[in-house]
Parts: sequence; structure tokens; C-alpha cells
Amino acid sequence: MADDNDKRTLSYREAAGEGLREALNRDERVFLMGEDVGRYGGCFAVSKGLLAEFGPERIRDTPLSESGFVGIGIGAAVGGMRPIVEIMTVNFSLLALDQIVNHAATLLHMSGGQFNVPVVIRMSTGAGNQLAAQHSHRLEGWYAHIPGIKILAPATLEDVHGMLQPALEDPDPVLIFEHSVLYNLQQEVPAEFSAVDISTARIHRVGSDVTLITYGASLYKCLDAAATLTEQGIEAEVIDLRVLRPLDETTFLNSVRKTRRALIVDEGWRSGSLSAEISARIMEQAFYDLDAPVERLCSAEVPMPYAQHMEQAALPQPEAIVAMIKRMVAGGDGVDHE
Amino acid sequence: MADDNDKRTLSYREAAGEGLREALNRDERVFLMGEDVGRYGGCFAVSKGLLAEFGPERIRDTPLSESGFVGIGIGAAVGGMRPIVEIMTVNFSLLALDQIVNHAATLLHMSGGQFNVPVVIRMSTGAGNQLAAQHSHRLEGWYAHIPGIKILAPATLEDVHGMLQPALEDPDPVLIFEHSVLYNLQQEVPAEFSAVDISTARIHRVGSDVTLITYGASLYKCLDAAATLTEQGIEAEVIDLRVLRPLDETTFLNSVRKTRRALIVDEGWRSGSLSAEISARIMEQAFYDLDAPVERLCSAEVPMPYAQHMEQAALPQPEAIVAMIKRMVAGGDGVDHE
Amino acid sequence: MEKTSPKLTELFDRDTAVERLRQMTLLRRFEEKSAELYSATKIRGFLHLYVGQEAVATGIIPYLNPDDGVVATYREHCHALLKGVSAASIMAEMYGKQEGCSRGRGGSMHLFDAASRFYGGWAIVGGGMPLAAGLALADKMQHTGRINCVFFGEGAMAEGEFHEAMNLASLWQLPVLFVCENNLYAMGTRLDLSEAQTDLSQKAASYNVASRAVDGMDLLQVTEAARQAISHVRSGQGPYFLECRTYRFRAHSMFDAELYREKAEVEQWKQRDPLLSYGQLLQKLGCLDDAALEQLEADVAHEVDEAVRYAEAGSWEAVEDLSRFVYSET
Amino acid sequence: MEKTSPKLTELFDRDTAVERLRQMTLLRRFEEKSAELYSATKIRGFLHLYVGQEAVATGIIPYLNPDDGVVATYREHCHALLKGVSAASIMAEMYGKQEGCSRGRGGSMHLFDAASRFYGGWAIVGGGMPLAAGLALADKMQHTGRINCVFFGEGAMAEGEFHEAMNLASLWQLPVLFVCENNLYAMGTRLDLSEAQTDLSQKAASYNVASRAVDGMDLLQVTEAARQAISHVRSGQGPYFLECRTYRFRAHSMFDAELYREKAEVEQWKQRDPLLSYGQLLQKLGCLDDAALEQLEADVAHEVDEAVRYAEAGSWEAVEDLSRFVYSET
Ligand SMILES: Cc1ncc(C[n+]2csc(CCOP(=O)(O)OP(=O)(O)O)c2C)c(N)n1
Ligand SMILES: Cc1ncc(C[n+]2csc(CCOP(=O)(O)OP(=O)(O)O)c2C)c(N)n1
Ligand SMILES: [Mg+2]
Ligand SMILES: [Mg+2]
Repeated sequence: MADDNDKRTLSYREAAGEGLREALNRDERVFLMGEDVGRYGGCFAVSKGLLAEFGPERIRDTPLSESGFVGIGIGAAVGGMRPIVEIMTVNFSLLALDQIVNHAATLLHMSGGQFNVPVVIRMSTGAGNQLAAQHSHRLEGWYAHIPGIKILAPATLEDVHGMLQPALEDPDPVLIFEHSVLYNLQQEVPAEFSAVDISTARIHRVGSDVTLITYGASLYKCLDAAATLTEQGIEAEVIDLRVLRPLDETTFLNSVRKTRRALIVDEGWRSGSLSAEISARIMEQAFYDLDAPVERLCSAEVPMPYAQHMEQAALPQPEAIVAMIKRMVAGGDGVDHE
Repeated sequence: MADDNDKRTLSYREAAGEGLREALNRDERVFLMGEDVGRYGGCFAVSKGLLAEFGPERIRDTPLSESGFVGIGIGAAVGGMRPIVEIMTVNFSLLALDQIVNHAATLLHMSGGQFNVPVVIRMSTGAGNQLAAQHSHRLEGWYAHIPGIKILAPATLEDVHGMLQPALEDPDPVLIFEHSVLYNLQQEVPAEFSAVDISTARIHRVGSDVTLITYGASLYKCLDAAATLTEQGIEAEVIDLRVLRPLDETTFLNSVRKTRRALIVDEGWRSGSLSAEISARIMEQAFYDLDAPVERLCSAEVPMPYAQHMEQAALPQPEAIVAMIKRMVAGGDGVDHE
Repeated sequence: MEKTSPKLTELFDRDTAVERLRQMTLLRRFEEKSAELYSATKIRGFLHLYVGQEAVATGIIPYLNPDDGVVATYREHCHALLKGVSAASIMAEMYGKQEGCSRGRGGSMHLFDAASRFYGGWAIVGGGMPLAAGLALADKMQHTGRINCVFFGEGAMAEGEFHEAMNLASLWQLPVLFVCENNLYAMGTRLDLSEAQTDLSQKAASYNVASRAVDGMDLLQVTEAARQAISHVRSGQGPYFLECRTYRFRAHSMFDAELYREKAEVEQWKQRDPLLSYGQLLQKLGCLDDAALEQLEADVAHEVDEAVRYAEAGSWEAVEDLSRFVYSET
Repeated sequence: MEKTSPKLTELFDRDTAVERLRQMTLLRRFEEKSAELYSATKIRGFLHLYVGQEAVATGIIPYLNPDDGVVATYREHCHALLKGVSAASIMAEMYGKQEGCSRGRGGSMHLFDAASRFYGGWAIVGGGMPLAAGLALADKMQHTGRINCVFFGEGAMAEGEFHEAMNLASLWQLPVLFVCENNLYAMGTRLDLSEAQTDLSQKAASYNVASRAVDGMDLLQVTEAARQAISHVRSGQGPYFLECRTYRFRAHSMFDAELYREKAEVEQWKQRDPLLSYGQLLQKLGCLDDAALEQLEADVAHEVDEAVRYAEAGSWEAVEDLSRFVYSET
């Protein structure tokens, strides 16, 4: 709060921008490249002001050429720079997938360890702003299928600020997915952010009755649901995965072994979502510790509709989390599956 | 066999080619389009001879422009044709992903049901020919995450021949993945192929002790393993999924409820593979019927190496299937997880 | 770019001349109302306005046949209106009502209408071009005599999909008219920061595609060029590339702070407002007097009001129908 | 394409002239041996030979500095050899041995060598171009004075990645030399079936990139043009597009039945074999006699034999190391 000298209130957008500014100041090899990162002020205003501060060489507006400039980022990384490539949204990243999956993810291996690719690729992700089917993908969990790249999903201001630095220090390609509904989120943060890692999941709330596993903007829905549940005598442990590849399975397995129940909340489409992988790993490694089957709450398997009531109906909601958990804790086979 | 009038021996390649020829003969709106489908004779020789038979309008060689000609196929389908678009291999399909995921998969929904997209997209998939990291993807399970498209994985001659016609009759985009190591597979088939559906999984072998769930070329590894296991008194039921989206869960759930144990063999990379989705569904719907945790055998999570011994080590093998099943049936927590 | 305009009387009879003014007025008023409704949160998501560019679509779409196809971008309200999609169904779409032309599933960026062969409404920049070439291939293979027209911004030309679609359309001589609406900016990126070669006709030449560049603020120039381009395409001579130099008077979308251009530049372009200058020309030529102009504005206002009324009166699709239209209902 | 060749004596001293012959001979013999070993199943996967095109890489790569970067395709054995990757480590790579330049993980299509700045060995057509432009951006931003050279076939030019990489390289004036090896076919697809505009210099112009087209069977023409192109790029004037018209004498890969071209066409091109014609020129000019030629062939044969010996003697990587090099070891 403003009256506390060590604290301040910031938006997720500002925290991300601060992370960029610090990275640019810290290392001359770092530059930011993407559509409208400079003169326009950034699609989500994250990079606003950086052009004036660092100039057009280091805040580099690109044409609409996703495959081209992502590939150039990869090449520049191999060539000794530390590019931060911004793809405006995950939807457009499908145009650059060949460069990410066929090139960035394979080079180290194909060259027998000779050429690593220290590129960072940031993009926004997520639904919830009525942007319809071509602007609402949540594919970070899908990207997590690809070996050779690392996938981060910062849900907090601390993470969206702090994950950038370790990502830049990482010798391999790192993709950072910022959820677009979070940009306006305000949180109280310390005057100086502290460092974070890009290898572990984080327990946001300790609980004993059920484990809620999630990532990205759904974290807040899970925390909401946990607050409701506590009033009803159910204590949920809430885990923010933070890193989608490689998964920190120790954290969620330990939690599930303790609570004996788990619900995974994943904004991705259900079939083949990251939630399936987590469920499968719990199956394989904690089956005998379970009191009930692991359940999943995901997005409806539809291209995202524009109308608000339909979009909200397609997304996981706190009420549904609460209802599912109450059924799970009540026991029996009561959860419906479509 | 040659001495039986009603039977003949054919290769998977020839069966696929016969399917194409029949489709072209059956419906004037059908045409085949892709790189080197005509003059070259087809990358895997599947379409060899068709150019002479149907001419360059209907056997249409394209430049190297995956996004362009896949998009043209989508548009031509909307415009009343029934294109079969061939992408030489799944690896190159990453260049066309925007057209497939952002365009073909969304149009029906975004237009409120007005425009369906009756396009068929065929491509080869799979590893096993020492083609290294950029030519060995197995991404059909990954594609199965996307709503709005259907995903087929024909493992038999009957299916590679027969799935094409229902795919062409389907009003929505259908992707057919032919595993490249199968092209030389010879099987005995009837003089006339019979029709197949594109909605159900198929039980290839009935068994009582464990369910082996698989698709594509891994089917044969599972059948091999099942043969070995039977000598050791273990009867495996082998299910070929055939259709990866939408999944026919009834077939595998019923089987697992009977055998109480399941191993999923999936040539995809393990994390986020289709095997995870199947495991999660069994968790959700057959948890209380299980005698042991569902297990998965997938590819190692590495870009595919060139050297043969390394490539084979990266892929699921019959010996590993046998070993895993023996441990599962022996009971206890004996399966190692890396 | 061409320097002189054709004479109005060589292009239009009196009724047509006035009809074009009515059309441009409708486009302008419809979008002004949309902006208002966006501020009132009746319309949500992204809203991209065409204000300033009206002469482009108005000079072209009326010369297509009703069964020709049109493919457009997220900045497509006006193209839809001109192709025959009703103002009411577009407004209802932007409200998210099931009476909308895309049943409320598409919103402003995804207008579709099978009846008028309006094929969207696409929001991946460049993504509509292969689709349009594909529609053209279907028309060619089926000998329908139809052509297809795809609209896109100059920014889209840096995308690989432009390159592939142009080459394929030319290689296969497909009946498709590529219309580049060069409004100088792609969001905040000026043409010279997006294209190493800003003479866009050189790009058309590199695909062996016939081309022409006209003043997109001048309805007469656009009209004359469109008729020629359409007859080129319809006569089977292959694709055509028409560049229309224009300007958007408003922000890229409702979220744009317009940091990337000077107010003075915008003001200068507004001096060439196609609606005003064409209206003045008509008055000067005596095609309509003040009273007729007033009546025209009143008619347009009525149409826009009716559209809003229709949208307001519309209904929400049942949530139970969420999973419809992922696959066809058979 | 240019009609006349420069004089040999204007380009080379005697030693250099002979060295070029030795290089082309090595390329040829190395690949002939590779084909043999493929038939003997020592080499597996895909194998794409460069036979017939040797004058292209030989005319260019020797004029790069050792620390300049080269990016190539799956048809890259010869580019790697010329850039300084040893024949032994290439052969070992194709055997899949861990002594290979990519540790046996890449194979024929994925040769890499950090020491000689040979950046692959890429098998997605067009995919190497953005990478090369990126290396060039790094060099430009770090003021290294280095340039980068990317080789690709004419078929790759239809890909969107070509379009995007050319435009960006030109827009940002990156030090990258684009070398199109126009061998007339992309697998079985002839240039005129792949490009609506077969005059490829028009494409370069559409990105504002300086260009030149030369006879790729003529080492002297290639050499002269390469020196000019390299000095253009190195002096900071931006990218350059060099088209070398050439022909591959052998099948696309070892799986190609060559249904798409006439044997007579191949034979006609073989009349212009760059190795033979250049060798004859040297003899005519008295740069080397029969004995010297014999010695040269013997030296090359020895180098190739040594490479095979090295590959044969190599070892298999331990299976336990399978999951190495997915992520860096830190
Ligand atoms: C592939 C892709 N990349 C980025 C965007 C974000 N975006 C939307 S419109 C736009 C600018 C397009 O400019 P132009 O093609 O000139 O059309 P205009 O908006 O000027 O009409 C951008 C960058 C997008 N929608 N799709
Ligand atoms: C994106 C992509 N599409 C298709 C292929 C299959 N393929 C490999 S080489 C080739 C032809 C390339 O021709 P060109 O660029 O002219 O090079 P050349 O082989 O003649 O040297 C094709 C179609 C591929 N490797 N990558
Ligand atoms: Mg524009
Ligand atoms: Mg070629």
C-alpha cells in the first residue's frame, strides 16, 4: 500500500514492463523485438516507454512476419545476442511454429550439443475478453509437449517480473506466456522484487483435504474457490505450476499424497490438455495414495464464442470448482463426465 | 494369398493409392493437391500413376508453400470442391498450422454454423527411418487437442484404404496420418475392401488380463508383445484407437473395466501425449475398476537422433511392452518412472 | 499512383452517383454509432473502424456480381454492408445476439453471411488470402464464372501467406482480385518500417500479377480501376492486384493511443475525406440539393437506428447450445 | 544470366586455380563414395547429393572469411567441406558415429560445426533463411564485421519464410548473402510449375535487394560474382541475392525414380559438368599436366579413403546418453 514504504501497488502489466527494463539495463546483448513493441507502445502497453529509453536498435518494431522475426531471434541468439522476441498473442505464434518446434527446439540436439539457443519468446495467451475464436487460444499447455523448449506461465506480478531474468540466463529456448486478462491485475509488491526460479511449482495456499493444481489466470479462480470452500470446512491446497515444461512433479505429487484428492483446473481445451498429463502422472506415481479419482476442470472443447455469456460458460469458473470439490470430498462416484 | 481367389496381398502404400483412385473416380469434386503428388510420383509413391489417369487439374502439384496450398484447400472445400490436400510429412505441417487451427477448425463455429469445411488433409507421420529430428515427428496425438477437426490414424490396409471415403463424406475437416514405416507393410486383404467407419476404435485381439491401447505403427509392436505374453500365460487385449479425435472412449473403458489393467503405447513424446488423455479418462471413469495404475510407454522426450541404435532406443519397443506388462500383472508398485 | 480522376459522368448515371453517396454515408454513420455503442459497452471485444477508407470498398464491391465472393479482415463492417449483409444483422452480431449474422459467435471481427456470399471477417492478418484463392480455385474448377475479391491491409503483405497466396493464384491463374487497402499503418508500424520495397506494384510484378495503384480517397479513381480489374479477372486473365492508397482517420482499434503518428498528419488526410469530397462533387454537379442530402442522411440515420433497435431486441443464445457448431450437425 | 566468363588469370593465381580444381574433385569423389556407402547401407536416412552443382559453393565459400557464417540445407556435404569441416567428421556423421561432426545425432542432413562456423544442415525447406538473417543481425549489432551466407534451392523461394527473411534482411540492412542454387527442380517440380515469375531477380527487386544471376556451371562467373556480392554485403550495403543457374546430375535423393525429367535433358547438362570443363580449362591454360592431375586425384582419393577409415573406426554413442543435448548441460 502507498502508506507503507516497503510496499507498492502495481499492475501485472507494469511488473512485466519493469522486468523488461531491468533486463535491458543489465545486459547489452538483450534486445526486444516484435510487432508494435516500439512506436505503438506495445499491444498491451507492456513495453510502453522503452523505445524512448533504449532506442530503435534495441526496441525493434517488426513487420507482420511471425516466422521471419522469430527465426531471426533464434539466429541472433545463436549469434551471441540475448533476444526477447515478443509474439503479440499465442494465436499468431502458430505462424512461427516451424521456427520454434523444428528449429529452436532441435538445434542443440541435432548439432550434438554444439549450438544452444538462448532465446526468450514472450507472448500473451488466454481468453476472457470476448475476442472470439481467433484471438482466444490458450496453447501454453500444448506447447509443453515439445522437448527442447521450456515453458513458463507467470500468474503473479512477482513471476511476470522475475521469470524474465532466469529465462534470459537459461542457455536454451524459453517461452513465457502472459495471460492477457491478468495485465490489469493489481497486486501489492515489495519495493524491490526478489528473484524467482524457473524450475519449481509454488504452493499458494496450504490445505489438507484436496489439492487444486492450476496455472496462469486460473490461479485466482482456484484461490477464490478455496476461500469459499474454507467457509464450508474444506481446506484446499492450491498449487500454481508456474513452469509447464519441465514439470515440477515433486511438488504436486507430495501434495496429493498428503490430501489424497486432486482437481486440476486448466483453461486449455480438455482433451490433450496439460491437465491430462498431470492426471496421468498422479495415476502412475500416487495411485495407491488416492481416496478418489483425480478430476479435471477445463475449457469446453469449442472455438471460443464472442458473446460474453457463452465465453464465460466455456471457461472454468470458481463455482464449478467448488461444486466439483464438494462432490469429490463427499466421496463416491458422483462427478459427471460429458 | 495369391492362390486364394478372394484374397490378395497388397502393401499399405498400394491400399492408400487404391483409396485415392476410387475417391477420384467416385466424385468429380475430389482432387488431390500437394508437393510432388504428380510428376514426381508422390513422395512415398502413394499417388504414382494418378497424374496419367486423372490429369494435372485433379492431380495438382504445388510449389513449396504449405500454408498457401492448405489454405487453398480449405477455401476450395468451402467453395464446393472436395479437396484431398497432401502435406508430404507432418513435420512440414507446422508451416500450415495457422490455416488448420486458426482457419479450418474455427470457420463453422465463427460463422454460426453457416460455412462447413469438407477438406481432407493427409500426411505421413512417424519415426523409424533414421531421418533425424526434423523429419521424425509424431504429432497426430498433439493435433487431437484441437476442437473442430477430426484426426484419423489408419494402422491397417483396410483403414488406410477405407477411411478416405468417410473422411471425404464428412462435412468437417479431417486429418489423416499415415505412418511412414507402414508404407511397405504387406497384408492379405479381400479382393474388394469393405467399408469402415471413422468413429470407433477396434479391438484387434481379445484378452482378459490387461488392455493394450495404441494407434498407428505401434499397433504391430503391441500385437508382437501380446503374442510373446500369451506364451507366458498373459492374455492382452489390443485396441487400435483408429480415431484420435473424437476419441471412442467407450471401447477402451469397457475393455479396462474387464481387464482391470491398461498400458498405453504411444509413439508420441510422453509429456502431453495422447496417452495422457487416455490415462486421465480411465482415471475419471474407471478408477474403481482398476487393479493397478494405468501405465504408459511412449517415445523418449528427445528430438529424434539419426543413429539407428539411438533412434530405436528412443521409440517404444515390444520388449519394453512385455516387460512393463509382466510387472503390472505381477502387481505392486514395481514400474519405474524416470 | 494515378494523378487524374475520370469524369463522374463517364462512370455513373445520376441515380448511381447518388446511391454511392448513400452507401458511403451509411458506412460512416453505422460505424460512428458502433463507436458510441462500444463506449456504452454494448459492443465488446475488438472494434476496428473503417472511417476514412470508405471510398475503397464502395468503389469496388458494387461492381461484383451478387454471387461473387468477398473475403475481408477484422475491419470489415463496411465490406459486409456493401456486399448485402444487413445493418441489423451486423449490429446484432456485435451485440453478441443470436440474431447476428454469425449467431453472436463471431462478433465484430467475424462477420459471415452465406446468403450474400460474404466469407468473413478474419482476424489473423494474411490468413484470408489463401482462403480467397481457394474459393477462386473452386470457381475455376467448377466453371461458375464467379470471381472472388479479398481485401487486406498493406501490413499483411509482409506475411508469408501473402507471398504464397499471390504466387499460387498467379501460377494457377485463379479468378481472384487482391485489394490492398494501403492506409500507411499496420497498427503503429508505418509502411516504410514494414516493407523494404514500398512500391507495392513491384511486389505484384514479382508474382507476374497485373496491378494498378489508385488514390483510395477518390471514389471515381477506385471505381474506374475496379471495373477494369474485375473485367480482367472475370475474363480469365488471372489474378489482379489493386492498391488503393488511403488512410484511417480513427485509431487502429478502440485501444490505440495513436502514439505513432502526428495529429497534423491525420488532420491533413481528413481534408481529403472521401465522404465530404464526393458529397461536394455531387452538389457541385447538381446531382443533389441540400434537401435531398438531408433526406439521404435521414434515411441512413433511420436504417442505423433500426439496426440498433433490432440488436437491442435480439436474444441471447442458450448456454446449452455452447458446443454446437464445433462439428456439423448431421 | 550473364553471357561471358571473366578470364581465369584475372581471378586466380596458378596455385589458387589448381586448389579450386582440387576442391571440386574432393566434393565429387566424396559424394560418389557416399552414394556407394549408401548402397552398402553404411549410410542411412536421406542422402542428397550435390553432384553437378560443385562450381556454386566452390566459387563462393573460399571467399568468405573463416569466421563468417554459412547456413545450408540438407544438400550440404560440399558446403561443409569447403567451409572447413573435415571429410572424416562428415563421413563419421553419416555413419551415425559419435565422432561425427554432429555426434551422430544429425546425419547427412544435419551437419554442424561450431569451430568452422558451419551452422547446418537444415531440412525444413526455407527454414534456414530466418536463422541466417538472425546471425547477421547479431553480427551487425555486435559490430563484428562478419557476414553470413545462406544457400537454398529455387524451390525454397515459394515458401513464406523466404519472403519474410528477405524483407527483414533488407529492411534492417543485414549482412547476409542469399545464394539461390537454381537447379531447375524442387524434387520433381520444375521451376515454372513452382514460380509464377521465373525471373528470380524480379523477386529480389521486390524486396529492394541487389541481385545478380550467373551461370552456376561456370566457376569463373560464380567466383567473380561472389567476390562482388561479398564485398557489397561486407561493406554494409545490406543483403545481396545471387542466383546461380545449375543442375543436379543425380536423383533428388536416393529414393527418386526421376520420372519428371528426360534422360536427354540430364545428358545435355552433363556436357557442362563444371568439374570436367574447369579441369580441361586448366589443362588448356597449362596450369597442370596429366601427372599433376593424377596426383591431385590420388590425394583426393586418399583423403576420402581416410574419411571412410575414420568413420569405420568410430564408435557408437552410449544409449544411456540418449537424453543428452535436449537441454544444455549446466
Ligand atoms: C498474424 C497476425 N499478427 C498480428 C496480428 C495483430 N494485428 C491485428 S491488425 C494488425 C495490423 C494490420 O495492418 P494492415 O494489414 O495494414 O491492416 P489495417 O489494420 O491497417 O487495416 C496487427 C499487427 C494479427 N491479428 N494477426
Ligand atoms: C517445408 C518443407 N516442405 C517439403 C519438404 C520436402 N522436400 C525436401 S527437398 C524438397 C525440394 C526442395 O527444392 P529446392 O529448394 O529447389 O532445393 P534442391 O533440392 O533442388 O536443392 C522438398 C519438397 C521439406 N523438406 N520441407
Ligand atoms: Mg494498414
Ligand atoms: Mg532445386
